[in-house]
Amino acid sequence: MADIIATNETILVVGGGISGMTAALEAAECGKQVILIEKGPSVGGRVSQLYKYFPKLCHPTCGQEINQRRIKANKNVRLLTMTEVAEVSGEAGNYSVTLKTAPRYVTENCTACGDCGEAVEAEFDSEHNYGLGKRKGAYLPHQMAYPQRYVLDPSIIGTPDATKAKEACKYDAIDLDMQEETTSITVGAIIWATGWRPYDANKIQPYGYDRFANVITSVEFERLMDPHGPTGGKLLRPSDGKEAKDIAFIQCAGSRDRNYLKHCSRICCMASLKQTTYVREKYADDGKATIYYIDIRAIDRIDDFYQNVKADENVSFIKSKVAKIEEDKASGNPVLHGVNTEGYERYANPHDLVVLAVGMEPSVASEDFPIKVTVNDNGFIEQDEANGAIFAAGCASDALDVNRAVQSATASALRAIQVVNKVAGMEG
Amino acid sequence: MSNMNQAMVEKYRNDFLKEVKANVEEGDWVQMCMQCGVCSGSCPFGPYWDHPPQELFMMIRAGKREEVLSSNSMWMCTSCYNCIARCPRELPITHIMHGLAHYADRLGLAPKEQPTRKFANRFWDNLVKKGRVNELKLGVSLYFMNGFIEGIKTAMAAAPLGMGMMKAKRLSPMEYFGGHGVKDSKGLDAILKKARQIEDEKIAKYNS
Amino acid sequence: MAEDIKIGAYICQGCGIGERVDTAQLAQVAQRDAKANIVKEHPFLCNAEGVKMIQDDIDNEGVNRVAICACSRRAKTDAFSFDNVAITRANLREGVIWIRPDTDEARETTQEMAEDYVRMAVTETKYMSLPTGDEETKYTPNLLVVGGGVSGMTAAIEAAKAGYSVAIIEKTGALGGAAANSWKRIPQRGPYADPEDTGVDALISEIEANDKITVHLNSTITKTSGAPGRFSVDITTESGSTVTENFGAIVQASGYKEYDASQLPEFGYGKSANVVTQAELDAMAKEANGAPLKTKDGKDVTSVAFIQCVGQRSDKEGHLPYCSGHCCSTSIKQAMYFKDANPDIDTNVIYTDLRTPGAGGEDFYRSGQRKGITFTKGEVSEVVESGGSLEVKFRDLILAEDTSEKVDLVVLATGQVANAGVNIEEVDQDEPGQFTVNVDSILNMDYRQGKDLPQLKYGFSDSHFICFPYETRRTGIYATGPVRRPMDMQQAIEDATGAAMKAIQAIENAAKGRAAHPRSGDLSFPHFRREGCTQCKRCTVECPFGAIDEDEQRFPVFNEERCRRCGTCMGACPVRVISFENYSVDSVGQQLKIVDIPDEFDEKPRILALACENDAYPALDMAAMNKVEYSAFVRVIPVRCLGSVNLIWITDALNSGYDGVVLMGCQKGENYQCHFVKGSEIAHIRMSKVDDTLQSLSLEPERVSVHEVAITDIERAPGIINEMAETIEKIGMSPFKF
Amino acid sequence: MSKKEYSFYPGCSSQKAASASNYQTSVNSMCDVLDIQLNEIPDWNCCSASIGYAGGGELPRLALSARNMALSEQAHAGQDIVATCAACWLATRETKERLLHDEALMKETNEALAAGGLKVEANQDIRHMVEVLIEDFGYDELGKHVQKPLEGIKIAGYVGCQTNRPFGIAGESFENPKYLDKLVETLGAEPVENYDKKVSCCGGALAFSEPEKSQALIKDIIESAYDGGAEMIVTPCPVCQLNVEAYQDNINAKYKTKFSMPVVYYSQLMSVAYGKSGKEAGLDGQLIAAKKLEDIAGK
Repeated sequence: MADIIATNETILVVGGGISGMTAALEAAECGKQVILIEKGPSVGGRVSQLYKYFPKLCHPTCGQEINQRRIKANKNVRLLTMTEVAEVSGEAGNYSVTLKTAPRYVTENCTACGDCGEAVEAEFDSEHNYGLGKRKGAYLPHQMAYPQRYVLDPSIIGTPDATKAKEACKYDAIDLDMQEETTSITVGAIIWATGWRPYDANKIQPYGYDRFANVITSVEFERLMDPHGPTGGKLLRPSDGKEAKDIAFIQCAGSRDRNYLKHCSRICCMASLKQTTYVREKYADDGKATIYYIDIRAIDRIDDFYQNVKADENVSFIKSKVAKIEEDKASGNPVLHGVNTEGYERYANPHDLVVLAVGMEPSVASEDFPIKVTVNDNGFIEQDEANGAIFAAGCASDALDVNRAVQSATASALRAIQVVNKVAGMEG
Repeated sequence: MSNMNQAMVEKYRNDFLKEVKANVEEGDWVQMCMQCGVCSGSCPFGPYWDHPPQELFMMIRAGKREEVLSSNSMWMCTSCYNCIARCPRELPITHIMHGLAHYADRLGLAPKEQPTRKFANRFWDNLVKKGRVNELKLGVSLYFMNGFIEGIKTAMAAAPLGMGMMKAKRLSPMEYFGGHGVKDSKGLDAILKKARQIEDEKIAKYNS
Repeated sequence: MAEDIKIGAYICQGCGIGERVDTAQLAQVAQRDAKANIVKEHPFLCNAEGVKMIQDDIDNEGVNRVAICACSRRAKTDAFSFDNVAITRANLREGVIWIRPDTDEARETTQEMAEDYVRMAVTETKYMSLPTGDEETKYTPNLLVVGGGVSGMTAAIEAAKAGYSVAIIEKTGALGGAAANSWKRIPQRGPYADPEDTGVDALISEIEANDKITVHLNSTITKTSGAPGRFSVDITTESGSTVTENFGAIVQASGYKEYDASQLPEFGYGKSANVVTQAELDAMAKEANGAPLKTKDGKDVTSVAFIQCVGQRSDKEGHLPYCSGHCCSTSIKQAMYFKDANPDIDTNVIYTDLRTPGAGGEDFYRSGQRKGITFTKGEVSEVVESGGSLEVKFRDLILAEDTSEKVDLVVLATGQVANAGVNIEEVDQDEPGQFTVNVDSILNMDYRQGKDLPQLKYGFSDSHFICFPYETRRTGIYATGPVRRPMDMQQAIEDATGAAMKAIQAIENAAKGRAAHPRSGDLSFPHFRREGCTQCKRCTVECPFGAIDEDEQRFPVFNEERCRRCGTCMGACPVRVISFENYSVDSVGQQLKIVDIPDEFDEKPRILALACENDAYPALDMAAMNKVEYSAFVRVIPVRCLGSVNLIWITDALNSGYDGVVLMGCQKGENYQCHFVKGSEIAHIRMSKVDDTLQSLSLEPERVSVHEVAITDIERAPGIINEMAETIEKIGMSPFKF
Repeated sequence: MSKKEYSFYPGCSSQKAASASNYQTSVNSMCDVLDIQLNEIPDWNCCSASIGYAGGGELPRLALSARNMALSEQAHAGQDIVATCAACWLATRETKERLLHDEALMKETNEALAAGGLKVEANQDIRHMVEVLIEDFGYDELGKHVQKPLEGIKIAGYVGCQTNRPFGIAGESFENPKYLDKLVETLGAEPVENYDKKVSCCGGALAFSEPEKSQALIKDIIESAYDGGAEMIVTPCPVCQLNVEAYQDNINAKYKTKFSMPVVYYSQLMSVAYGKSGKEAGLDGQLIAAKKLEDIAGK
C-alpha cells in the first residue's frame, strides 16, 4: 500500500458501513482527502443485510447503490478493504496511524466473473446470511458487494481448493502468496464509524436461541426475506422448512436489561413493527404476528407506522416481557410463557416461529480502542474534548436508526473538517 | 363525595409506597419496576397468585395497602429465584415478597389460615428453640397446625412417608425428645433478641 | 464545442465475451455502422495493459470519446476512469452474455444483442460532450442561519469553526430560542442521571465572542432569491429597515412552537391555573431559579402529575398524529426538579408507552425511578378542579381499573409543532415578475414553486430518505432541528452540525458548478434553447427542486446551482429545447434509432427498455450475476430518472419499428422511492397519454408499459421484459418496420 | 493433588438421622477419595433457609448466617466456607453479599452479634461443594479417580433452583446449566440431553405447606426425566432430593402414574464410581432404591 497518500489534512474514516461511507463521502464531496477503511471485504455494513427499512419499507440497496456510485465517482476517497487500525498515536491535527490489511488473495485484476467460486469445493457459513446459508471458499460477499471483487477464505490457502481457484482464474487475479500488510500513515482527524453488532442471542438463555431451532433473531429474519437469501425469500422456519405464518416478536431481547445490555437499542420496536409487514407481505390474511413488548418506542414522526400496524387485525400486542420459551416437542412450536401485565393475564402461546428483536451492541468493546477515547457505560463513544480529533459517527456513538446514524455521520464529517481546515490554516 | 370515591382518591397518594420503602425488606426496590411482568411469568406457582409480583408493585404505588398486605399472593413464593434471575431491573423480588409477607404478618394483616404463613412461622419457632431445625418436631407441629382433627388426618396420610424416612434413617423418633442443637444457645438467643430489637426500632408507626 | 469528435471503441473479450460473441464482428459494426474512429479488441480490457491501450489512444491519437464495450457501467469503474473524455459503456457482460443461454440456438440473437449495444454506445458518445460546469458560479463562504435557538446557534458555531462566516437571523430580541426558557436540559453525557445546564448561555457567549458570526435580532427574512453560491437575502428589522446580504447556503433552524393546549379542554388547561404545559413548567422552574416551585395560588407543591402524549399520537381531529420524541424524558427531567428539591413531593408520570431510547435514555429513566418518581401506565380522560386541588381521572392500564389521583399541579406533555412557514401546496404563488412578502413565511423565497421549503409530513420540512436525511428539495437550503422532525436538544445539536456540514458542502460545490446529492459532482446542467420554447411552464412546474423560475414573459429561468441534474425538465419539454451536455434527447434518441430493426417476418421483435439507473438498471445487473435469463430482443437504456424520459423517445421507438416499450422506474406514491421526488409518478402520468399516440399509429396499448421496480426485483425486472416479449408474441409484430 | 481444607457448614438436614444424612455420608466418602478435609464450623446454627422469613424478618435472619460466618472466621481463618446444602449455601452467601454491599446493615449485624460476643467481617468465600469440585478440581481431575465407571445408566441432572439462582455456578447459565451432565459423563454414565425441567422448581419448602401445588411441579420434573429416558435423577440439593423422591407415592395415587424414580446426590454417584460401597455412598438412605448404582457398588 505504498501508494497511499495521506497528510495531516487527510481524514481517516474507520468502518465502511453506512455511517462510515456517509462520513467519508460528505467530507470528500466537500473537497477533503479521505481514507476509508473497512475490516471486511466490501463496504455496506449492517444495512446491506437488511431487506427493508422502516418506516418507508424501501430497500437499503437503493441507498447503497447511490453511495457506491458516489464512491466510484469521487477521487477524494481512497477505500481500503480488509483493513483495520492497529495503532494510533498523536493528537488532533497530527495522528500517526498504523493500518493492517489482511490478504484478500485476489487482486484488482478480478472481473468478478465467478469462475473461482465455481471451481472451489469447500463451503463455509455465510457471514452475510448470519450463518443461515453457505458460501464457497472463493466468494463475492453479496450481490451488491463493492469492490466487486472476489475474496478467498484464508482457511482454503494451502489446500487443493486454493490451487483450483487459481487455476480457474483466466485473469491472473489470484495471488496465493499475498501477505498481511502494514501501512503507516499520518492523518489530521479520525472518524470512528465501527458500528454495531447484534447482541449475542445465545446469552438470552430463557429464550433458548441455542436450543430451539425455531427461535431466530431479527437480523436473521431479515435474511429470510432476501430473494437470494437462505430461503429464497420465503418465510420458512428452520426446524422443518414449514411456512411460518404465526410469528412472535419478542422485544427488548437483550436490551433494557441489566443481565444483558442496559440501554434501549432504539431500533428494535420499529424493526419488529416493520417485520410484521413482512408477514403480511408473504401471507396476507393468513399471516399472524404478535409483538411482546414493554413499551413500544416508535419515536417521533414515525409513530404513525405503529398506528397503522396496530390497526392491522392480524397483529396483536401483548405488554409483557416473555418469561421463557419452551418447545412443544411434537410440533416444534416454541411456546411462550408469561403474563400480560395489562390486567394480569397468564399465557402459554405457541407460535410457528419466534423472532428475537436483539439489541444493538457497539462493535468495538471499550477496552479495544487503539487510543484512549471517552466511552460511556453502555460502550458508546461520547463526544468529549479529551478525544482530540477522534469523532464517533453512527452507532459507535449511540444506538441509532439508519437515519440518525447518517445524521451523526454527517455531523462527524464537519467536526473532522474543522480540524483539517485548521491545519490548513483556513480558519483565520 | 362517597366513601368509595374518597377511598379511590386517597389511595393514589404515594404513602403506601413510602411505607413499604421504609419497612419492608428490600422495599426500596419497588419503585424500580417497569411493569414488564417477567417475574409474574417466571413464577412456578404463578397460577396461584391473585396478584403476581409486578402487579403487587403497581398496587403498592397505587396505595392499595389493605389489598396488598392481606393478600395470599406473596405467601406463594417458593424461593426459586427465577424472578430475580430474570428481572431486567435487578429487583430482588424473592426478598421483597418475603419482606412483604413478613411485614404483613407482623402487622397482623396476613391471612390467618395461610398454610405457608403458619409453616414458615413454625419453622422459625422450631429453629430458634435450639438453633437448629428439628425436622420431626417441625413435621409434627405442621400436621397439627390446622387443628387436632385435621392434624391426625394429615399425619395418617403422611405416615407411610414418615415410616420410609425412618427406615432410611433420615428421620428419628428420638429427635422428638432432644435432638440436635447449638451449644451456645444463650449467645444465639442474645444475638437474635438484639437483632429483633434493632429491627423493631426501625419500624415506622404505620401499623394502624 | 469546436473540437473534433474522435471516438475510440474498445471491445473486451474477457469474462467469456470473446467465447460467446464474435468480437471481430462487433469491431466491424462499431466501425462500419456506428462510425467509430478507432476500434480495438482486447482479451482483458480492464487490466493494466488494456487500460493503458485506451489511455495511449487518448494521449496520442486524440481520442476524446470512449466507448467501452465490456461489462456494465456499474463494474470496473476504477479501471475505466479516464479524465477529460466522455465515456460510454456497452454492457456486453451483464447485459448480454450473462442473461442469455450459452446454446447454439441462442448464438445468433446474442450476437445481435451485442452488436446493438456496441452501436448504441458508440452512437451515444457522438451525442455527448464533456460537461464543463457552470462558469459563472461564485464562491461565497458565507452561511445564513435562520433562527437563533439551540439548533441555529449550533449550526452557526460549527460552520464558523470550519472557517465560514455566518449570519444568524433571529425573529425575537434575543438568542436562545425555546431552550432559553428552560431551567435545565435532559443530560447528554454519562451517567445520564441528572438534569444538566441547558448550555444556552455558553452558546450565546461563544457566538458573541466569535467574529465570524454576526447576529440580526428582531429580524425576519423578507426575500430570498438566487441559488446556492449566490443567495441574496433581504433581512428586515422590526422597525422596517432592510439590508440585503449574499450567502452561499442557508440553514433553516426555525424551531417549533408548543401545541396549543387550550384545544384540549378535557385536561383543564385554561380552566385551572395549575394545569400547565411542559414549556410553562420549565419557565416556572427557571423563574424560581432553584427555589421550591409553588402553585399559582402560592402554595407549596406537594404532588404533581405529568400527563404524557397530550394531544399527541392521536388521530382525533386537531390532534398531532405523531410522537414528539422528547416529552417522556422531559417529564422525567421536570419531575426531578421536584424530587431533587424535596423527595417527599409526589411525582407521577402517566404514560402509555414510556419512550426513553438510546444509550442515555434508559439510564435517565432508571435514575428517575431511583429518585422516587412513579410511573403509571394509564390513559387520562379528564382533569377537574376539586376542592382546591386537581383530580386527574384515568384508566390504570396495569390494574385495569378507572381511577383518579389528586394533585396540586398537572403538567401536560404537549407536542412540538414545526415552524415551517407556509405550506407551499396550499398558498397561491405570486405572478411571475411580482413578489409580495408573506408574513407567515420563514424564507420568503421568490422561487416559482413557493416561498418556503416543501413540507414532507405533518408540517415538518424533513427529507423523505432514510439514507439521506439531508436530501433537501431546495438545493443549498437545509432544515434542521424541530422544524425538520420533532426532537430533543441533544438530537438538535447533532442535526444542526450535520446541516451545517451540508451547507458548507453546498457552498463548495456551487462554487465549482457541481451538483449536490444524489448526482453529486455532476457538472452537467440543463441547456435551454429559448427560441424554441412555447412557455408551456411544464418544466417550471415539474422541476422537483424548484430550480426553474419564470421571467415576466413566462420563459423558464434556469438556476444551475439549484439544479440536481435529474432531467425532469428535459422529459417534460414537449418541444425538446432542454438538454444536458452528456444527456439529451439525442443522446438517448439516437441510440434507440441505431438499433438494427429486423424485418417483420424475421420474427425478431425489438423491445426498448428505459430503466432508472438507480434501481431498475442495477436490478437487471444483479439478475445477470445470478444468471437470470431474459429476452434477447430487448435493448436496455439506463436513464437518470424516469422523469427525464421524453415522450419523443417512445414515439420515435414505435415509429422506427420497435414492437414494445418498457419503462422501469422507482416506487411512486406516498412512500416514493424516487430521489428526484416525482420522476416515476410523472412518467406514469405522461405515459397514460401515450395511448393517443398509439391509437394514431393503430398500435395496441399493451405495447407500452410502465412499471415500478425496486432494486431488489432481481427476478421481477427480467420478468417484466419477458412479459413484454410474450405480449408481442401474442399480439404480433409492429407493422412499422422499415 | 495435595490435601484441600475447607471450613464446612453441614446444615441441619445433614445431621445424623436428618433428611439428608445420606448426603453427608456420601460427601464424606467422596472427600475421602479426593483428599478434601472438611473442618466443621464449631457450634454452627441453622441458616433459617428461605422459609424463615415469616417469623424471622430481615435482621434476625441475616444474624443467623452472620453468626456462622463469624464462627468460621474465628476457627478457620483463611479457608473458604463450603456448604453442601443449597439453602445453607444460598442464605450464607446472600448474607455475605448484603453485608458487604450495605455498610449500615453490616453495622447493625455486628451490633446484634456483639450481644453474643461475636464479630463478622464476611471475608471468607462462601461456596457450594459443587463449585469446589468444578473449580478446584475440574472434570478431568474428578474423572481420574473413577474406578467403576457408571456405564449403562442414563441420568437426568436435576439442578433445581437454589444452587442455580441467583448465583449459580460460574460459567453456567440459569436456564440450562450443564455441570451435572458433565459430571455424569465424567463418571461414565449417560446424561439426559436437554432435560427440560432441569431448573424447574420442586416447590421447595412449600412442599409442606402447599403439597398439592408442589406435587404438581414435582410430577412434571419426574415425568420429563422419564421422557428423556432417565433411569435415575441426580441433584445437588437436599430439598430437591427429598421433594422429588419422597412424594412419588402420593403423586402416583393422585395422578395414576407409576413413578419409581430413584433420586440421588452427585456425591453418591461419585462415591460409587470411586469404588465406595453402597453404604458408604449412602445408598441405604434411598426411599426408592437406586438399584443400578447398588449393582455397580456391589461389584
